[in-house]
Amino acid sequence: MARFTDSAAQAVADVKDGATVLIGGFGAAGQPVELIEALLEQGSTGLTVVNNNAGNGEVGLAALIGAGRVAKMICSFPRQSDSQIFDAAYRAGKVQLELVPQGTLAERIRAGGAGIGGFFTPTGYGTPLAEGKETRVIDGRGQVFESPIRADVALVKALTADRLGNLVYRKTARNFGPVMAAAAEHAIVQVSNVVDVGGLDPEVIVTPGIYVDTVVEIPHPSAPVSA
Amino acid sequence: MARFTDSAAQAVADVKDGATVLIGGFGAAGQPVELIEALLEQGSTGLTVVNNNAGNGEVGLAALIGAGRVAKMICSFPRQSDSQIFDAAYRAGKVQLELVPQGTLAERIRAGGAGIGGFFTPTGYGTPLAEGKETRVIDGRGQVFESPIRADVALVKALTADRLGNLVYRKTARNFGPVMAAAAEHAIVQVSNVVDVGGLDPEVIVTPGIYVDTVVEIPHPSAPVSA
Amino acid sequence: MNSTDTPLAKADLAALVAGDIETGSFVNLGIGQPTLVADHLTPEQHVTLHTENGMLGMGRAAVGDEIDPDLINAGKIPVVENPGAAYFHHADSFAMMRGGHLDVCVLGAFQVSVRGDLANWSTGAPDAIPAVGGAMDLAIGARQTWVMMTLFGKDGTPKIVTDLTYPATGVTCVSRVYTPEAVFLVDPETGLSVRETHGPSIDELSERMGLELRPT
Amino acid sequence: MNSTDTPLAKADLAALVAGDIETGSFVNLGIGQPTLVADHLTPEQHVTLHTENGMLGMGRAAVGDEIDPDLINAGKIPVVENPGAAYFHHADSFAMMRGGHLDVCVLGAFQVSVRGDLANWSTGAPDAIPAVGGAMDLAIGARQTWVMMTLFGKDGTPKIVTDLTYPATGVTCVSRVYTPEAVFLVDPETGLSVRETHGPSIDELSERMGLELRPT
Repeated sequence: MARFTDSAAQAVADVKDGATVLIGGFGAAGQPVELIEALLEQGSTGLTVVNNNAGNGEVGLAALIGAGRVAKMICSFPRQSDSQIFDAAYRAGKVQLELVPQGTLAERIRAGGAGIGGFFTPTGYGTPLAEGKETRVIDGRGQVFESPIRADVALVKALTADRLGNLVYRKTARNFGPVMAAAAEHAIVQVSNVVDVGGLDPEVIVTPGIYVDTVVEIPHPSAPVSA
Repeated sequence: MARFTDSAAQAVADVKDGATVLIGGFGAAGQPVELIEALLEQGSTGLTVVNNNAGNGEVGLAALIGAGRVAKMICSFPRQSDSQIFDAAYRAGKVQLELVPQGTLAERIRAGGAGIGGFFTPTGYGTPLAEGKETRVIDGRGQVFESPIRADVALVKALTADRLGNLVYRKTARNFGPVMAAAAEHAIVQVSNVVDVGGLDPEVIVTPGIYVDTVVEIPHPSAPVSA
Repeated sequence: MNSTDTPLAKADLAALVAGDIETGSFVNLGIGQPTLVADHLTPEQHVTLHTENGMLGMGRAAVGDEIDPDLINAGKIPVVENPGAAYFHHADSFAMMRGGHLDVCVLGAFQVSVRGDLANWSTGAPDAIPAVGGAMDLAIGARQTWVMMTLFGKDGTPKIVTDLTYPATGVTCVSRVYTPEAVFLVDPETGLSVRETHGPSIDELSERMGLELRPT
Repeated sequence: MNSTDTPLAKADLAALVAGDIETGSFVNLGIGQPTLVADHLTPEQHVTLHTENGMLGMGRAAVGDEIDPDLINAGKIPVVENPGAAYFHHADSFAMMRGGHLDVCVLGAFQVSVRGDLANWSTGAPDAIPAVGGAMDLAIGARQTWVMMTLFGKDGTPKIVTDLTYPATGVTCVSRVYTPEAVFLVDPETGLSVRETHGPSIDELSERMGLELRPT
């Protein structure tokens, strides 16, 4: 059952060294800025971080990488115009990279939460990203075997939670949030507001509270990093 | 782009002999009664039908089976107290049965719509339903390989469509509808009402119109068969 | 070890199961005897019920005007919606199940093996039309699968066995077996043990069941 | 065969692509040059744009007060929402793509092979940090994958090739290539052909590209 706090620091207090951490967001939208900052303060290290990107600018995930806390990134698009911190850490051999096509990344996380042992996808067949992976031709189409991603922790941003932890999101800020919350042992969600039980229509809940462990109310989240 | 009609007969007019037809509903909830009746009238034969059950009583899917129009059922729970029509047809060798665990059935249909070539699931491992199937131990857990289900046609019942075919459902009548609409070449949906574009909140749409081919407005659907 | 002098009545067994469910749990109650457990859950337990046809926050059976054909449980019985409920489609519902997000699933059974193998979907009768429903998904999905059943068949045959004779629903999936005469725990390492008895002693049970039994 | 005397300007090429999209299509426009296509779609075409970060019914770029950090496209540019839009999560969005539900995806490219293999994610430079994003999903997902690109690199090297020299994004996935000088069709059976030219003749193109070319 979801716990509630107004302290991002308290929400991330139990993240262990070596943990796998799913971080939601695509660009600015859905980026759990306060939770990432709290994780930076918290000090755990040797993390495997799963995010679409690998940080940009100097704050948030980039700062986490810059502080030497990330041993491995699993992402689809690390290289950006302002990904200099990841770029430097990667070139210096300080962080490993597992590059995954974006849709395969989303599906692997979905499989993790859904108890699927692995799946075949046509994405990446015949490309360098299929090298070393099992492939199979199914119904005339080349396919690549991909494994689920599960994690110890997810950091997700949603719009509203009710007191059972049911969540709704806002526009394209939904992105990876629902699949990440489901794929983590401990899903930590920052929301702009919390409503009473019954305050969300059961037909419109996107993430049922069963997937949510900790909710942090942050009424006015920071303007997120822009890309 | 979705076409609109108020004729269930017109909606199902193009179903071909030998087609695979997904039929939504779990018990009474979400059962597209008028569409099934129209398919019965329409006359196509040699059908493979995918539904959670295999008909009950004397009407709807049971009547379709009774009329000798179904060559094969793919379902999880054919045997019920009032499944006498299927039972007789099956015992007489007139209809084939592919029995699939309910969650595997839903996931196979989901895979069909999602372009997944197949997946491993722990469901059914070590049971008679895994016989003849590829199995694999993944992370210490026995798993069974399952293939996607795609279909020519889906018959689905939803609550409301907008003029782009975006759908919302009602309570547990949602059940198989969203995955079936996505897994069919031609998704035919009966709804209780149609609203203008903009009449559904973009945050609450369950089935985007991209999955919907034909919408039939049936303002007062029949009381469905009860189980 | 808890104990009573006589085997538990159905309602008492359901109350025992209900009392063992931890506060705040998410639970699926299988069709049949397990549905009785719901009657014994207290509001203070904050237990959320899942029904695999696409709902969390399932309430009690609907009566009178509450009956709504669009709101049913996995047994196709009309139910009501509790505050804070959520609806989702069938694939999402079984993803929730298969992904290990439910704390407990309580099922009926024909047989359970000493290793926790479960048989509850088919008697294997040669002329039977097979039907599995969600049984195999439920058996392996929850963090804990508990069985509620009579310990002996009508002919006195024990239903906890060394090896299943009925077709399996799932292997090494059951962690507890609640019966009128005793509650059994199944540990993946150490096997079957008896947590409590009601009526017969462990020695008596051992003899009737033809199994070596030990207390937990 | 349609033809003009000179190669098409970028805007004219985008208009040509837009005009080829059938009424009522669902379309994904890749980052870069393909985004120009949106400017040439007419309301009468009823084209619905998909953005893989979770939206159907994406509108034009947002300006001024319309800018909302929660409403961006795959290029991370703020956009507006068209009436009838729908939001969904990333796995559902790529399921929509991978499942073949989009009619057309228009992508930029480094190279396309005569069999429709696509290279658009990596130049294979040894010191480059690899990044793929949604390129591989987009390449193989839509019913038709169209490429918009210059036909020749800055050094004059043709970008339609017998075999890719850059790392592949997808194999046998491209069905059309729109370039300023010509529109090429790629048929899985019969291979590459020229639908129309703008400027050079087929023979001239054939010579510059070092490929046997034929009209469609």
